[in-house]
Amino acid sequence: MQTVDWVQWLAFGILTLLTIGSALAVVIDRNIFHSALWLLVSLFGVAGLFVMLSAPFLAAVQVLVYMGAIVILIIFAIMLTRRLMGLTEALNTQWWVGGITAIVTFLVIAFVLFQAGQGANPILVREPIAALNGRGVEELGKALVDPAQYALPFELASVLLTAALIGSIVIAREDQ
Amino acid sequence: MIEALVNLGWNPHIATFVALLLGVVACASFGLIWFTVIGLWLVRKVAARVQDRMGPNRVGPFGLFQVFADLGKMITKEDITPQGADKPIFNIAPLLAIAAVVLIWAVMPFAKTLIGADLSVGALYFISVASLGTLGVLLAGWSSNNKYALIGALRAVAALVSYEVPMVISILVPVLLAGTMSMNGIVEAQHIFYIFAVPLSAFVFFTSNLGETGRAPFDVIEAESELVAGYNIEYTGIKFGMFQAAEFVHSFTSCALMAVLFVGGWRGPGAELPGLAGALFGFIYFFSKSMVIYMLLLWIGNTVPRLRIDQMMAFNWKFLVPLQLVNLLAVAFVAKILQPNYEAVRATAESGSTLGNIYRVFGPEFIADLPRAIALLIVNVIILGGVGLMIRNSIRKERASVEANRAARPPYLGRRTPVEQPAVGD
Amino acid sequence: MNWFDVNNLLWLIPIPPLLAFAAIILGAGRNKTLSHVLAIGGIIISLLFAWLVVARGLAFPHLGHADGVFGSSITWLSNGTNGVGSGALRMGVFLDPLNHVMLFMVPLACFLIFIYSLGYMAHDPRNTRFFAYLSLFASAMLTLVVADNLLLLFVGWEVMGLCSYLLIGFWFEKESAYKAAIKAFMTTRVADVIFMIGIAYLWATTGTLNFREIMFNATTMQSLGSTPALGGIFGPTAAGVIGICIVVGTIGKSAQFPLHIWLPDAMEGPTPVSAMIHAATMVSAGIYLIIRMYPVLSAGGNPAEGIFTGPMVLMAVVGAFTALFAASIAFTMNDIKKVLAYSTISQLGFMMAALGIGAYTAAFFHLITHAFFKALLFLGSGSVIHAMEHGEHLAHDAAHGHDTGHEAVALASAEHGEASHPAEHGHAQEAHDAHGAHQDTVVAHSDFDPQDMRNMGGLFRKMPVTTWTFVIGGASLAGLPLITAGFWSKDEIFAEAWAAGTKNPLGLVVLIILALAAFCTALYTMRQLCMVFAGEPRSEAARYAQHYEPRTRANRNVSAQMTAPLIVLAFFAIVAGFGGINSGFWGLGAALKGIGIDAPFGHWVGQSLLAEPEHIAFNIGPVIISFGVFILGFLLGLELYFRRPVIAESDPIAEFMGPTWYRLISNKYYIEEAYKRYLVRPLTWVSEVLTPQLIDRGIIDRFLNFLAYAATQIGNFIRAFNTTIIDGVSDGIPEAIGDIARSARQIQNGRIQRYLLYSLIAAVFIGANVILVALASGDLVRAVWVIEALAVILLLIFFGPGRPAPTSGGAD
Amino acid sequence: MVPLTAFLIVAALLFCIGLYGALARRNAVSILMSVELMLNAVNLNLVAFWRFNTPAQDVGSGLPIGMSGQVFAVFVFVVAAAEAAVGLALIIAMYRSRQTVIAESADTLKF
Repeated sequence: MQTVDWVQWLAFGILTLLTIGSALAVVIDRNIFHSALWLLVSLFGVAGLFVMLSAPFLAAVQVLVYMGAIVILIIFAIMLTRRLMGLTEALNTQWWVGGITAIVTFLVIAFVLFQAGQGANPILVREPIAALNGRGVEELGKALVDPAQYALPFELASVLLTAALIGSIVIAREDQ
Repeated sequence: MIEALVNLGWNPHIATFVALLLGVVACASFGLIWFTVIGLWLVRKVAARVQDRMGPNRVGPFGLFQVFADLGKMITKEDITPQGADKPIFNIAPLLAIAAVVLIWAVMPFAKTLIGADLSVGALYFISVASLGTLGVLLAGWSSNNKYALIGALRAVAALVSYEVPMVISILVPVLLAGTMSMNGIVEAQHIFYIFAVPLSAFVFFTSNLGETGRAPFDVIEAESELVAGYNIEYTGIKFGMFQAAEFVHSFTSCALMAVLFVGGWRGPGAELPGLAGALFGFIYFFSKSMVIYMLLLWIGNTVPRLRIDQMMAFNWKFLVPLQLVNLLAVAFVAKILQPNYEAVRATAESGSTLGNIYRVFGPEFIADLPRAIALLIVNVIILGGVGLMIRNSIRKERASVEANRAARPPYLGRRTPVEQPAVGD
Repeated sequence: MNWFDVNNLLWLIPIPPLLAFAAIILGAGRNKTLSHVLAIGGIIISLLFAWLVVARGLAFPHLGHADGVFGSSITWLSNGTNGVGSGALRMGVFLDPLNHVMLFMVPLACFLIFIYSLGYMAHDPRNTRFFAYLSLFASAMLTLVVADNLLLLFVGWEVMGLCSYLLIGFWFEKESAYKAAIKAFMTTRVADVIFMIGIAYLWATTGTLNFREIMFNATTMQSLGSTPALGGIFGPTAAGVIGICIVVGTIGKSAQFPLHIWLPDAMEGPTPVSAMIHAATMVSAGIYLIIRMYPVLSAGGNPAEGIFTGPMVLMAVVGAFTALFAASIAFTMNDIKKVLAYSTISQLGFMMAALGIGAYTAAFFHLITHAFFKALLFLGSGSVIHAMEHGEHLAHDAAHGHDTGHEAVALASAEHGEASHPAEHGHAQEAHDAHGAHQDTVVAHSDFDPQDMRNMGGLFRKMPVTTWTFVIGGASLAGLPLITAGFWSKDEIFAEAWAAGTKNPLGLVVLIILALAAFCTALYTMRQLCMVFAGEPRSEAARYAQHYEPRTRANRNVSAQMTAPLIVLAFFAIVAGFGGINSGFWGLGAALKGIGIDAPFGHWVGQSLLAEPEHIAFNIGPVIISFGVFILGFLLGLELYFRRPVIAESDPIAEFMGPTWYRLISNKYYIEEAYKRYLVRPLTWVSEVLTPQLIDRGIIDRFLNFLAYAATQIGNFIRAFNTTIIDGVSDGIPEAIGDIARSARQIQNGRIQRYLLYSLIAAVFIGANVILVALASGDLVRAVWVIEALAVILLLIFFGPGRPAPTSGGAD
Repeated sequence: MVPLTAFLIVAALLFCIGLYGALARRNAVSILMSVELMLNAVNLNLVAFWRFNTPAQDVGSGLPIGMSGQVFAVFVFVVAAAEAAVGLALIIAMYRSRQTVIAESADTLKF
């Protein structure tokens, strides 16, 4: 087992670097269009992590929904409001407090994780099962439409999407 | 191959990775290379024949090497990056465009054993990968720092995103019938080709692919005769060539997908044989099917007049999407009620009775699928009839209103400028 | 699958009106007939389903016992394990005797009001929308009734709140209407938030929100009643805190004392709405909730022994007080609907107080009878108003020298044209300008108020059906002995209070206050009846008041649509009482027992509880009280009002009470003024005057000025010795103080990111402290807290040196 | 296999970067992108917990595997899509009425 571990670590490292690095670029890059592209890369990294976690369906959906739809939507919005793309100042006055807050938040989370790891919290040290035998997608589909599980929230989600669709059209429509 | 590498002492993960990589690269580059060599030639030849010309006939036998001449021209042209362009993005965009197309070939089943990677979410994979192509177009248009490019890109993206909707819904139909998203699984489930069971879905898929790949009659994105080139106006040399190649390969890819999803991919007599023979048979079937569909595409592309962008959008949102939604509902309904019972039919076939012998002649799976396919076909025909009636009525109504307008309108309103009435009296 | 199984049928009960709502909103457009068909069809189907369920339930003798409950549920939000009681939220419906009875009453009341609305709203241009809202409301109410858990009940509860808002403000062209709508919505929201906290706490404590799982589980109830709440800091038990939260929710919804102010204003809505929402169903939903949650409210106490829990005492006090308080206001009101509104508040107070002293079945009994007779009264008053408007119109025409015949009407409308009668009731065209409201338009061309009882009188000759049904309703409200439903249910409450009074003085107090309130009830009912129906007409409108033209018979079906529901309701306003007669009652009880009717209501509803409440024996005392208060009130009312015209300034009751009291009461005890004065104005003052002017300018600026001045003086004085040091101090201190002042203002700068930052800092802060408390020793914690306090001050200073806020565009 | 904690740390980092972006960027579109990052971090957490805490005996048997983690991730996708659509519509509406997409300049809601 030890022999293969480093490969996984390598893949994990690359994906993490991709994700975190480009996420940083998203919030740092002054050019908002580049920000959006970095967001794309970051989301791609997360999709890779999903694959590592044996959730290929989610990875595909991530690519489809986020990269194919949401980022394109964002880019559209940037273009539609592009008169302001040449902003000189990307950050507001409270950026450093925000930074400190973010760092402190991270430290708190890391501290909690560390504490839990010290105490050998059973949730954190449990080994994953070897393989899902390719049953993941099928089971996910069943769980979503099983009345005993998530059928109702699933239907509600579709209602939410419809509402969001109509709502955004109404909001963004030019007044007649 | 994986086993062989592991036996050589390789790390199994790396072995898997390398094997997959090799498979994917081989499959993907095959599509690209084959197409650029023969496909382009074919495109020109067919276009020429339709237009009563000769087509390429100078370079090589029958002009076959014309492609290489073109390629040479592309490569040797000056590679310009405009000064105001966003350089990294400008350079990445063509790569993204071509990668989006090429990556689809990774899950394309050439034969039963010949597939780059048989993902369990194959259908979803190619949808999501294809959506990257949209991004390439958008980036190209934006990074060129040219308003024509940007407008072209926005128009192209609007069209691509719109036509993705009916395409995805029509892909759901084979996925639904096969019960899997794996491409090979879909092929294997087609004991009766889906095009016979659900011709409407096949039609919608084909049509939306025309829009998706920007072929006539949906080629307003490119519309060479009307527009400056559109989103790739600032591109030259090999980068322009990459866009061109991406577009050409995409259209063939869509035909191959059509073959896989609706016409049974590599299925055909002898394709199930073990080893190389089966692979060869499967390969041949797959390509002949793809080519037939591709010829259809070229035929349409060279004969049908171009639509306006608003007509194109209306056709998508007001016709294709509702039609395919209704179709999907109907198919889901029928598929739920009539689930093929393979075991029972197989058992009958094994039993040796007369019926069983008849079953064996046609193949038990075929027989088991038959009721569902017939029901689906009937449903499709009914939907088609309904749609036809609606279209007829709407055409009639429109005609009537046009007539009424014409009758009601005073004649002078028809003229460009109202005739000035001569002053009367003083 | 048997669709007509009770388990499935229950799900279907709320669906048809909901579908009708969607269909009307989406499809009906302005088509009145279609919307009527859809709405009435929806409610009829619901009614059929509900009564089918009621019939099935009656056939099941042990409905409500541990094994005898119908219903089914599905997982709403799974937490991975999907069993019952695993903490997963489940949505479901069920049937026990409590909602069994409600299922009889609610759809019936809704149905009758729908029918009534056909006539009443016949000429409103926004007719379709009205029926859509009504349908949505009916659906929500039915959802609330069939719900088997608090969450679904809360969903129905909130949707009803929304409908109430929409319907009160239905004639939103009137300023008073939309203000009343907002008032109702905001007031109930205050209570709902607290209610929601109660729900969350209940779920956190028991892990389920299902009524049966909580209340039919002795261990859960035991632990709820004995666990100290919130770590034992505040004293009461978990059940106590939850109970108080729920009672507060009811106080808002059922318009009890501190939050009662919205209900009288809600009379701005169309009268059917007042009848339906603000009498029969929605405000009853609040009482239904506390009846439903009664086991939790009483957990830890023993009402049968006179041991009351915190929530019960709260209910008893608030309820009894409200009952008397609202009843006393009611007899100074001159608006026919406001009298009824205050009467509703008062009667709800009766129920609340009854629950507070453990009178579970009596409260529910009164809820049902009250729903019938109050709906009757409201619909009757609507009928009167309708007739008065019509009468006003006819009088108007008569005054112009025409006959009151059809011809005259036609002439009048031709003469004045559409402009002068934009949406005249009875002859309305589709009005496109704002005036859809008929009251409104009548007011528009004269100052006449069709709802003012001082303008009425003598109506019994004009509208006999309305009069008789109204009298029945009024008698029931006042508690006319032996015949009316109101008497029996009120008597039941008195009996329970009497019984409780023997064990706990609280019961006695409640008894006395309620008796006084009942006296007031009889009095103001007599006043209303006399003023509206007796005597001679006191205005032209009253003289001409009628529903339709006797000569032309136009609008005859309008009249029928409005009076038919009255007759049905009048029937129930009498008959409903015989379900709860104590078998010990002289003669009558025994006779009924003889034919097999032995207070079936109490026995039936009692089965909803784990331990069925014991039925109190017959006692002569409360009966005497019931008789006494009614007769007293009746006689006094007769003496004061019968055949006496009431003119604005000399209401007999005013002479009777003395001017001071009259003024106090007729101004509703100045509650609203008190709210304005002690809540709204101080807040406005703080934000408008205190902060900017007093603190900023008055204190800080002056302080700064003073400091600066003093420092300058001192500086001048010492400059001779050392200019540099002193100058530094005298500039520095005022600047520092000014910075702090500005920093405090910067806290609210309207920027979303800044607010996000505050909340995040707070979250991190709390999280860090939680970890700290969990890990560190006491001394360290205290030390860190001091540091944190300093850090907060420093942070405040940080926000100071920001740009001064822009002064343009009003106050900052 | 890479342990759960590693994934959680990555998710926490991603979340905090998004947090910083939401707090510090001026452009409303940037803030929206940062929120997307945070949602992705949440998704990563959900999937990681799902992967490491699915009871092993469920996989072998024919019984349904608990899919709560993935299901919730799907719902997060839905919410993210809805949020992006509505958020961007709001930004465009704001741009149309006030000619700006700077979050700070939308500060009239303070009275």
